[in-house]
Amino acid sequence: MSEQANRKKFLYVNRRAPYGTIYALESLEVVLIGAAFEQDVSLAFIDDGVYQLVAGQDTAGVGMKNFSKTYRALGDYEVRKLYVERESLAERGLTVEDLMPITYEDEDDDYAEKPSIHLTDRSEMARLIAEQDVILSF
Amino acid sequence: MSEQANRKKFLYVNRRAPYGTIYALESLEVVLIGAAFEQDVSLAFIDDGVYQLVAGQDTAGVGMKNFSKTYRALGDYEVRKLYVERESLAERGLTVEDLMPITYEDEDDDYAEKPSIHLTDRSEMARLIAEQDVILSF
Amino acid sequence: MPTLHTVNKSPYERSSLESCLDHVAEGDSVLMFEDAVVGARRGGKFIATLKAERPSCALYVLGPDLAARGIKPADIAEGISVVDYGGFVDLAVANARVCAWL
Amino acid sequence: MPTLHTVNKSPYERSSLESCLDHVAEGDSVLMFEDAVVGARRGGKFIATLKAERPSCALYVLGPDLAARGIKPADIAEGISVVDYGGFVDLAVANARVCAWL
Amino acid sequence: MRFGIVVNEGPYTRQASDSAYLFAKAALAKGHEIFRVFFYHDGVNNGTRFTVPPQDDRNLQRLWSELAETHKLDLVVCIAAAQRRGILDANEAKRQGKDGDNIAPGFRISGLGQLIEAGIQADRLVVFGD
Amino acid sequence: MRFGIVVNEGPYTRQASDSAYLFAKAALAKGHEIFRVFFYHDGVNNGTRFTVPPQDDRNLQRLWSELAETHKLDLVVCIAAAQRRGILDANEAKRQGKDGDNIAPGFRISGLGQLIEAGIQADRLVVFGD
Repeated sequence: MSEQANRKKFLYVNRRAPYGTIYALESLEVVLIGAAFEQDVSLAFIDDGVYQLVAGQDTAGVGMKNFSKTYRALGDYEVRKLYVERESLAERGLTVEDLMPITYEDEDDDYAEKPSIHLTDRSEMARLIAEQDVILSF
Repeated sequence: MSEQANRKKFLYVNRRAPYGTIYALESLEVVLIGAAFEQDVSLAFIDDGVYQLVAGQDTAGVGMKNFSKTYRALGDYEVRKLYVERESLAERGLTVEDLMPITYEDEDDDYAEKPSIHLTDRSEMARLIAEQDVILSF
Repeated sequence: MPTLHTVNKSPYERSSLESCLDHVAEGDSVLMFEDAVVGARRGGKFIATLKAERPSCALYVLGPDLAARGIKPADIAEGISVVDYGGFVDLAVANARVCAWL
Repeated sequence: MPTLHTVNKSPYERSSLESCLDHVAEGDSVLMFEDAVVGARRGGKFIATLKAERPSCALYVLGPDLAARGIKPADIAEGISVVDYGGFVDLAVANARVCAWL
Repeated sequence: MRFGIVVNEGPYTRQASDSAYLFAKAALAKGHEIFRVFFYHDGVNNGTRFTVPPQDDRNLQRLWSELAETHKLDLVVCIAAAQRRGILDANEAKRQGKDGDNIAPGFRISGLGQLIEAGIQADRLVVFGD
Repeated sequence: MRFGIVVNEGPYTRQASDSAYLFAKAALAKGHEIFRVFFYHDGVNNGTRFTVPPQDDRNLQRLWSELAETHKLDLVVCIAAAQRRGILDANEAKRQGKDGDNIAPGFRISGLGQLIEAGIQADRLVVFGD
């Protein structure tokens, strides 16, 4: 019970494309460090933030570090709730097939591989925000 | 003639509101220093940039330096062509009456006081851009 | 418990205010500050967006940021309340969480 | 002599691409780079804005920025040419001036 | 009530640091507590003592340092963000083989865990950025 | 052809410095000349030698310093912008009574006139910013 009392709902809101600004990368650094604190963590990808999860990112030509593989490792850090806004994808001509497959192994279900990405309507996203204790925006 | 050969048309493009970012202030610092170089200088105020010229700016509450009076001194630096986009004002609910009066003394016309602000249609603004040698954007 | 949403960029420059308004819940508050205050000016094309149908939320604008940009209280569109930094603090207290739309 | 206009922000986030397109002259070129490249993707709602009637100008997008964001050449809307940094330099040379829409 | 404050941008260029400072001052004036101010991203640039702003303008580093001293505030500069941007304390300078440091009085360099802790310990976390 | 390049943002946080660097390299590879690279606004933060970016990422300060050395580039940091943001050379440090400096090799601090001069002398001025 005392552990539960210190467990807060953290939402990381990502609204920018990667590489044009550093927010996507430094947001990921917070998420990884934060994982050690065993809070209830969710990530929201809204607006251009959906581009952070697009498959096939290749940064060789811009000379920057490609950190996109880190999203696929989030499951190992117990970060398993990635909410991607359906309307944001559609407006940009993207579908869920354009995104990296991101999964986790469910230890309560014989380590079955399950998807971490949840396609979320805008109205559900509003409800998700309304449930949080702490919202970190990037 | 040799002086003329080194005289270029410089356009400073201002598209942001003052105070939220420093670009308006630091753009003004370039314009003032640039005046000593005796180039053909124009300033364009487009989009939220029109707010840089709005009268009655009072920064006491935000604790920042109020630099708006500097625009009124531009005439003394031979900077006399301030082009304000008509459509940008209208979209924001502003009219030319909301702007500071900015004038210069015309030494070729018995030091008559003349307006530095020229209301400019979007299509004229496009022509102004097309005439420049150097465009500095802020 | 409702949410305080903060928006600090001009809606004429960025989509963040619109994105914010697309994600408010009934009873939430939205505070416009820094350059976002230009969106509150009467007669501006953004007023229609602010007034569009959605879960009803309270609209606030930060007075010191209005004054810095030469916008007088009389210039504010109807239905938007002016607060100072103390009012911003009170809004953060009165809501259960603060969501910044950066 | 025509102008090279550069836009580096996503049209989904900022108004700079739209503002740029409102100020082009016949024969100008527009280069989308950095986050602006997301505006060039086929099927995106911004393609209509890019194709809207205006003085005819050439549209370019920077390849390395597309690749970084996982956008393949096949994903680019018709009528937009992909260039690399060398092509960016060539465009700056071929036009009389460069106007950055920041 | 107990606040946590996050500052994501450097001084002067964008208003975030000004807004955060005035928010912090107003919160303290109302008797609230500030658990921590965390400087992340370009926000770490608020913590250099090398700035010399014009005399007729505010000095944001000094305002923060003074507020911290008066109210015993904890001003934390993120170490990872600081390394990318060149903010060093004596310890970091030595560790990285740099020939000097630039951290301002009242600021300390620490890890991202301090941000998460602020989220856990504060009643409200308020983020100021671009 | 002779280029002038303006960099308005600091390293890492926004892509402007990366884009400007790659543009400069491409221009030089095509045999063009670069009259000057002028660092304004937060762009002055590209010129600190105190950065320690992660080893698996690019080091923008070093890339600029090396490009300047190889091609004899003139990298100018605006003095007024640098004062606000805490970028100092030994001279400025002395003049301002600061106990150290942080300017990186190959960069020099000078006035805004150098930007206007770049506009006059270059055939094309290209601005990279936010």
